[in-house]
Amino acid sequence: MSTVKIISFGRLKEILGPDFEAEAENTDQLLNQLTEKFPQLKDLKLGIAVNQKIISENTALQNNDVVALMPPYSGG
Amino acid sequence: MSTVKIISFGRLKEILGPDFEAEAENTDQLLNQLTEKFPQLKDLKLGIAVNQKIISENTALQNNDVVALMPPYSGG
Amino acid sequence: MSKIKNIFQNSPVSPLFIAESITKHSAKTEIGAHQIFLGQIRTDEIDGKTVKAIEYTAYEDLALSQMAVIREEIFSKYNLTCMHVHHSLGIVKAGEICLFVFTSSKHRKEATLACNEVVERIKNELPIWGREIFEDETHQWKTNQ
Amino acid sequence: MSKIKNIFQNSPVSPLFIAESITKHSAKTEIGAHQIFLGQIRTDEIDGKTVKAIEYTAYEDLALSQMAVIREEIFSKYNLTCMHVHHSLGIVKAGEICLFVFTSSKHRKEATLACNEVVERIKNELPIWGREIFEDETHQWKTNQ
Repeated sequence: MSTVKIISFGRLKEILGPDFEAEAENTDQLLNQLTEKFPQLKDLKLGIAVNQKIISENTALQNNDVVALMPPYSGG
Repeated sequence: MSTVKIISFGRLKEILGPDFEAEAENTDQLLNQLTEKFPQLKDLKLGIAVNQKIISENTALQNNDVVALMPPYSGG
Repeated sequence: MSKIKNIFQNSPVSPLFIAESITKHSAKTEIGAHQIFLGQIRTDEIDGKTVKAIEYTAYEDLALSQMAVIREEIFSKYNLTCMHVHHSLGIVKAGEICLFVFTSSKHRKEATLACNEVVERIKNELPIWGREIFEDETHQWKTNQ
Repeated sequence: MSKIKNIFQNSPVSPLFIAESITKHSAKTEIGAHQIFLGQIRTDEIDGKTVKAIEYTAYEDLALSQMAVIREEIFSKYNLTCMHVHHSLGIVKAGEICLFVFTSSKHRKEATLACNEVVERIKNELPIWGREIFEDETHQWKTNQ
């Protein structure tokens, strides 16, 4: 188990609130935990970055990793 | 025979000088006259407008028509 | 590693800033063509409610490193003299400008294609979010088409 | 008949004029995208001589009626909010701006495509001529590629 920091943006920040810590071995496990706690996440498209690197597959987490949860971009 | 006004632009104005009058029945005849007087015209690409209407074929001329001789455009 | 340039500012992009940016290029006399894109906030009407502003937030560090990658790829693809990008954060009101993309090149084609591609990539690849604020102070999250 | 708008001015296009033109559009809150093209005079080097300015002349009446046709065709092809064109006549020095094309639309694509097409058509279809003046005061006639 690693302790990681969760940050979120846009619509997801409205749901998840301020940054917080969570414990998980990998990103899939983390997402499952979060979806249990925040069922609204199920219906949302969401991208993940670990330590500012966007990931597309399940990724192992280390202590102090920063996991960013990002809804679809809408800049410009 | 019609008496027409010749105006020219760009490189052609350097060759033909200020506006002048000429007599011709049609644009082909006019161009032949001008090429005899200004042999440099032979080597130049040139567009013609009669009374501000661009023409692509031999066109009959009326008295007081304005014939514009225009080298390829280079605006912008 | 490419140098990270900031593209964010906590205010709308002012026309005067754009003018100053253009003026700075008059010394670069190898430039023949400038292409500028400006994004302006629209008073969209959604279900009878009118957008009066958009509040932008971003994952700034990630956005800036993504932008550095885009910059590098654009410069290796197009023969540009220079390229400038400015995106507002915070509240930008209807009629104000939130995005300014400015590309310059010797001949027109390069600046034009590059400008278009940069705008496209900014909208698709930068972690920036717009919150559309209606006149009754309710909001919805903007989605890019 | 379409209304004939003048596009010519006997001076370079100033960045401040561009800023004012942008500012005027802030009241048009249906606009989401502006595309701007600027042509700037380059110090091209030709056979060891450097261009220091271009002197533009035009067959003004014909150019303005051609431009009216282009305007009408562009507005019927693209869903634009507005379009502005300014071209300098007389001497424009290296680093100064001789052409300003400004299109605006609700969504980006229309303004972008229209701007590009208008610039292309201006260069190909308007009877305007540039005389490239070298630093030694000799000249040659500009040709568009």
